[in-house]
Amino acid sequence: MEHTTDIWSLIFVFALSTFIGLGVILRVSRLLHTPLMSITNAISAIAVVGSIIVAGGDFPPAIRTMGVIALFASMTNIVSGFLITHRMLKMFKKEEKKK
Amino acid sequence: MEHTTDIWSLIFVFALSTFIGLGVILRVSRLLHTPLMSITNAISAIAVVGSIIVAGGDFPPAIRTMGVIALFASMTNIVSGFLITHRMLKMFKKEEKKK
Amino acid sequence: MTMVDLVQFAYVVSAGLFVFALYWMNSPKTAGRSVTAGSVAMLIAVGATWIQPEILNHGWIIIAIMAGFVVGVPLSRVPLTAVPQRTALSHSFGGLATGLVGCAKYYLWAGGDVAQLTPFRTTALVFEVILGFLTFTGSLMAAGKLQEIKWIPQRPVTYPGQNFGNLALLAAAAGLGLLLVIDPVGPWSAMAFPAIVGVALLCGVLIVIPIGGADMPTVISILNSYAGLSAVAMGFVLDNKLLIIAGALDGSSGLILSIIMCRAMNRSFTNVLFGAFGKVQKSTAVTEARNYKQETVEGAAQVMEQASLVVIIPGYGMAVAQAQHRVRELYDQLTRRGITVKFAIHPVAGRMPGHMNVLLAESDIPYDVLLEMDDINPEMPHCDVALVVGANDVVNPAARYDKSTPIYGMPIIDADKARMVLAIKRSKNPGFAGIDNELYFGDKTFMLFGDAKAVIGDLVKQLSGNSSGH
Amino acid sequence: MTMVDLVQFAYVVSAGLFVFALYWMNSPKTAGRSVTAGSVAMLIAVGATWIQPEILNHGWIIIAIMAGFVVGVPLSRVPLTAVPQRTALSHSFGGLATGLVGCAKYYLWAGGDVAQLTPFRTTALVFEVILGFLTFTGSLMAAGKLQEIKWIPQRPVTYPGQNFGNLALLAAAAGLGLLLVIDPVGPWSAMAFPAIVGVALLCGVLIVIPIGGADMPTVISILNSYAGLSAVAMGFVLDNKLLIIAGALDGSSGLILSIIMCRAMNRSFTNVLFGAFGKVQKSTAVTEARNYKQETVEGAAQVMEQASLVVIIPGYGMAVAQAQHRVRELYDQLTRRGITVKFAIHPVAGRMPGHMNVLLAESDIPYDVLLEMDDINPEMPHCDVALVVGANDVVNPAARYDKSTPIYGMPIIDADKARMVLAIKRSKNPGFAGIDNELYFGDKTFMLFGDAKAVIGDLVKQLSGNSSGH
Ligand SMILES: NC(=O)c1ccc[n+]([C@@H]2O[C@H](COP(=O)([O-])OP(=O)(O)OC[C@H]3O[C@@H](n4cnc5c(N)ncnc54)[C@H](OP(=O)(O)O)[C@@H]3O)[C@@H](O)[C@H]2O)c1
Ligand SMILES: NC(=O)c1ccc[n+]([C@@H]2O[C@H](COP(=O)([O-])OP(=O)(O)OC[C@H]3O[C@@H](n4cnc5c(N)ncnc54)[C@H](OP(=O)(O)O)[C@@H]3O)[C@@H](O)[C@H]2O)c1
Repeated sequence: MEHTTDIWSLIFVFALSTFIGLGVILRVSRLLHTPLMSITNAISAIAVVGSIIVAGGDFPPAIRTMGVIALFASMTNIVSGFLITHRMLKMFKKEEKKK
Repeated sequence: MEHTTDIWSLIFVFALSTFIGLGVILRVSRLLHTPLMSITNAISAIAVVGSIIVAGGDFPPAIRTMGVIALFASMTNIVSGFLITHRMLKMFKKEEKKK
Repeated sequence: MTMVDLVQFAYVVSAGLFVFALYWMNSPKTAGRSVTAGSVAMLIAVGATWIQPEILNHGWIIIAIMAGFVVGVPLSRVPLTAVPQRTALSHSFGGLATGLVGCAKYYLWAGGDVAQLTPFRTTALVFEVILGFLTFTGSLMAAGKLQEIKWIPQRPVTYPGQNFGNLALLAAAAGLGLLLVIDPVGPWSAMAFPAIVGVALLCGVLIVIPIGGADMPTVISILNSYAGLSAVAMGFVLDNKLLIIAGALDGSSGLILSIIMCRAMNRSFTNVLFGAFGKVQKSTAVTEARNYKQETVEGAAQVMEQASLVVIIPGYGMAVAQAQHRVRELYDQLTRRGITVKFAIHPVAGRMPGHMNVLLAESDIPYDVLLEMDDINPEMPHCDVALVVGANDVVNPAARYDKSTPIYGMPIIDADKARMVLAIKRSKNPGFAGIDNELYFGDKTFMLFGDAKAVIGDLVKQLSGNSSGH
Repeated sequence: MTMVDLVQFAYVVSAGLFVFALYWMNSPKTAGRSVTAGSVAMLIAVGATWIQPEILNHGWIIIAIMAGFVVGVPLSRVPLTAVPQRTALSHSFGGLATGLVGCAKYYLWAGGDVAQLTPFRTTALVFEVILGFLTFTGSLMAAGKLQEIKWIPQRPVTYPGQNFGNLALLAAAAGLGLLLVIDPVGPWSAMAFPAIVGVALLCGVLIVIPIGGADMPTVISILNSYAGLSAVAMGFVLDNKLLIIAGALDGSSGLILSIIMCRAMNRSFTNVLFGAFGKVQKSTAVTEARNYKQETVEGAAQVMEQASLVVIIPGYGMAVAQAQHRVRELYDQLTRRGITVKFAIHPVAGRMPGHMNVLLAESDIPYDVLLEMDDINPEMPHCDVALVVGANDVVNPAARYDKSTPIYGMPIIDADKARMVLAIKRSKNPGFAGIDNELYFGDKTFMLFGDAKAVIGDLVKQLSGNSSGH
C-alpha cells in the first residue's frame, strides 16, 4: 500500500506536469521556436541528476563508469544548450532595445 | 524517510496544480467570470471526498454525524453549483447559435 | 489492479477533468463542456471514494446526498441578481464541511491512534479548521450583507482597535495551533482545539463586519480562495491528492478574481479588508445638492433616433431594476433603425465580476456587442449618445483627477467624452462609493430620473410609436 | 529539516524555475529571463543531488563536469545554420545518458538488491532504456543526415518490408521487456537485458534511415519528446519527481513542435515517419524543364525602387547562402527610400521551426516586421514586389490545387497574388519536396538566378549606386 500510493504520486506528478508543459509550450511565441528547441534540449539534460547518483555512489567501477559517461553527456547538453539559447535570445533582445 | 518523501509528493502536487490553476484561470474569458465563480464553487465541494470517508467509516456516532453534515453541505454545493453554472452558460450558448 | 490502484486511477482521471472544466471556460463556445466535465469528475470522485471497503454505513450517506439535492436544486434557481448571495452562502457551506471533517479527524486520532497526529498533519489540520470555520461565518456574514438582511448592518461597522483586535485573535488561534502541533494530546490540547474552532468562528464575523456591502464581491472571492486552501489542507491531512488539486484550482481562481477586482477598483487588498470602505463618505455625500439638467422620455427618444452610434453603459442599477429585458427591446428598436448599439462593460460594473454580461446574455443580447472598457473607450469620442443605465462610480470622471475621492485612480468608462450623455437613475443619491458624480452635472448630460425598467420601457414605447408613425 | 527535506525542497524550487523558464519564452521581451531561470534551476538540481551523503567519489564527478564544459562550450558556438545538427547531436547525448543510467541501475539491482526491481520499476526501466538508446542512435543518424556526412545516405533508404521489420523489432524489444518484468533475474534475463539494449540501438538507426533529410526537423522534435519521456521513465525508476517534471515539460515541447510542423506541411506523423518522403519525387522532378522569364539585377533594382510595398519571402536558400546580412542591407536601402518592407515567414520555411526568425534577428532586422503567414497573406494583393529569397515549396501554388504533389494542402504564402514576383535561386532544381514550382513559370514572375548572397549583394550595390546618383 505504502509503495502503491507512492507510485501513484509519481503518476499524479507526471500528469500535472504534462498539463503544465502543454499549456506553457502552446503559448511560446513562434519567433522563438528555435531557441525553444535548444532550451528544452538543455532542460532534458536533467538526467544529470540520475547520472550523479550513479557516478558518485559507492558502486563497482563498471557501474560508475557508465554514470560518469552519462554525467559527461548531460553536462555537455546543459552547457551548450543554455549557452546557445542565450546567444540566440540576445539577438532578439537587441532588436527589443533598437525599436 | 518513507513518510517524508510522501509529504513532499503532496507538496509537489500542490505546487504543480497551483501553476495549472493560475495558468488556466488567467485565460478564462471575462464574459464568463460569474459562471466561473459558481463552477469553482462546485469544484471546491471536493471536500465531499473527506466527508464520505468520515460519514461512512466505522466511527462513533458523534464523529459520523459531523461527517454526514459535512457531506450534506458539500452535496448542496455540488448540485446547486453545477446546475446554476449550466443555467448561466446556456444563456451564452444561446447567443452563440443566434449569431 | 488492487482497490487502491483503482481509486487512485479514478482520482487521476477526475483531477484531469477538473482542469479541463476550467480550461474550457476560456470561451463561451467551449464553456458548455465545462459543466459536463466538472460534474463527471465529481461523480467519479464520489464513486471512487464510496466503493472503498472502509465505507460501511451507506444509509447515512444516501440520506445526506438526497438532502443535498433537496436543498441544492432550489438554491440553483435563484434569480441572477441573487447570485452573489448564493455564492457567499455556498462558500459558507464549503467552509463548514472542511471544518467539520477537520474536527472529526482530530477527535478520531486524538481519541485513538495518536501516532497519526504527526507535526505535519497537525499543522495541516489546524490550517484546515481555522480556514474552514473562518470561511463559514465570514461567508454567512457576507451573504447576509448582500441579501440586505435587517439585523446584519449593511454599512461598515467600525470601532477603535478593530483591526488590531482581529489580528490579535488570529495570532491567538495560531498560538493555540502551535500548542497542538507540539503536543497533540497534552493536557492543554483538550481545550486548545475547541478554542481554535471558537476563535476561527469569531474571526469570520469580526473580519467581515467592518466591510461595506459593495466590497462583498471582493471578500467573497477571497473567501473562495480560503475555501480552496482549506480543501488543500484537508488533502494534506488525508493524504489525498485529488483534494489538493481541486482545492488548488479553486484557491487560484478566488485569488485571481479578487486581484482583478481590486485592480479594476484601483484598491489594495488591505484597503478592501481593513479600509471600512464606503462608511465615512456615505454619511457626508447625501448632504450635497447641485442642479441637474433633465430630459423627457420623448426628447431622449428623438435624440437617439438621430444618433448613428449609441453606447449603453449598464451598472448595478440595471441589475437592481431587472431592466435587462427592456434594454434588449431598446437594443432591437435602435438596431432596427440601422443605429449601431454597443455595450460598455466596466470590469466592476454591478456587484460581481461579469455581472453585466450574464444579465445581458440572459436577455438574449449577442455577446459580441458587449465590449470591455479598454475596447470601447477609444470609440467614445465618436459616440453620439452614451446611455448610462444605473451606473455611477464606473462613469465618474472624478476618478481621473480628484485625489480626495475613494475611487481616485479607478479606470472608468469615458462616458463624458461622448457627444451627449443620457443617465437613468432613480434619485440624486450617489453610487456605492458614496460620492457625487461630476458627469451628471456636465453640460452635455441630461438625467432621466426613475426606475431603469420603467424609464427604458417608456423609451421603447416612444420609439415603437414613432416607428409605426413613420 | 533533514537532508531529505532539504533536497526535496530544492527540487520543488528547481521544478518551479523550469516552468517559468519555458513560460517566459512566450515573448522576446521576457525570454531573456528564461535562460537565467533555467540555468539556476539546473544548478540547484545538480547541487541538491551532489550534497547527498551517498555521493562519495567527487573526483570523477568533477572530471566529468569539466569535460562537459570542454565539449559543451564549442558546441554552443556553431553557426546558426548548423543548429539543427547540433540539436540532434545533443539529443543523442541525452538519450545516451538516460540509457546508461538505466543500465547501471539494472545491473546494480539485478546484482544485489533484487527486491528493488518491482514490476512497476522494471517496466519503467525498460522504457527508459529503449527510449534512451533509440534516441541515441536515431539522433546520431539525424545529425549525420543534416550535416550531409558522406557515408550517411541523404535520401531516404527504403527496402521491401522495411516498416514491418522495424515494427517487428520494436515488438521484440517489448517482448523481451515483458520477460524482464515477469522475472527480473530469471535465467533468460541475463541475455534479455543486453538484447533489449541492442535492439533499441538498431531500431534508432533503422527508423531514421528511410526518412529524407528535410524531414529531419520533424524527426528531431519527435526524438526530443522521446528524450523527455525517457527522463520521465528515469524519474519513475529513481522515484525522483524533478526528473518526471522536467522530462514531461521536455516531452510536451517536442510533441507540440512536431505537431506544428506536420500541420504546416499538412502531413501526418505516420507519413513523416514511414512515408520515405522526398525519395520518389526527387528522382523524377529534375527531368522536367520549362522556360523561365529572367530579370537583370539592374531591372530588379529599378522595379523595387518604384514599389511602395515590398514583401521579402525567405526560405531555406537564404540559410544555405548565409544571405541574411545582405538582406538586412537591402532592407535598409529600401526603407531609406520610404518603401515599406515586410518579411513573410512561413511556419516551415527553412529546416527547423523559427529558422528564418533567428537568422533575420541575427542580422538585426527588428522582429516586428517579421510577419507570420496568416498575417501577411491578406496583404499580398496590395504588394508591388514579392522577393522570394531561396524559398520554394512554401510559395508553390500547386499546394492549393494539385492533388498529385506531395505538398498538396500545405498552406503557402500567396506570393503569386503579388503584382510582381522576383525569385532568387541558383538553378532550375526543385525544392526539398522535389517538385517544380508553378510560381516560377507565372507571367508575373522573373527569376534572378545565382547564389542568394551574391545576387542580393549586387542588388544592394545597384540601389546604393542609384541613391548616390540621386
Ligand atoms: N462588480 C464587482 O465585482 C464589484 C466588486 C466590488 C465593488 N464593486 C463596486 O460597485 C460599484 C459598481 O459601480 P456601478 O456604477 O455599476 O454601480 P453604483 O456605482 O453602485 O451605482 C449604481 C447606480 O444605480 C442607480 N440605481 C439603483 N437602483 C436603480 C434602479 N432600480 N433604477 C435605476 N437606477 C438605479 C443608483 O442611483 P439611484 O439610487 O439614484 O437610483 C446608483 O447611482 C463600483 O463602485 C465598484 O467598485 C463592484
Ligand atoms: N522549417 C521546418 O521546420 C521544416 C521541417 C521539415 C520540413 N521542412 C520542409 O522544408 C521546406 C522548406 O521550404 P523552403 O521553401 O524554405 O525551402 P525549399 O523548398 O527546400 O527550397 C529551398 C530553395 O532554395 C534554393 N537555394 C538553395 N540554396 C541556395 C542558395 N545558396 N542561394 C539561393 N537559393 C538557394 C533552392 O533552389 P536552388 O537549388 O535552385 O538554388 C531551393 O529551391 C518545406 O518543404 C518544408 O516542408 C521544413
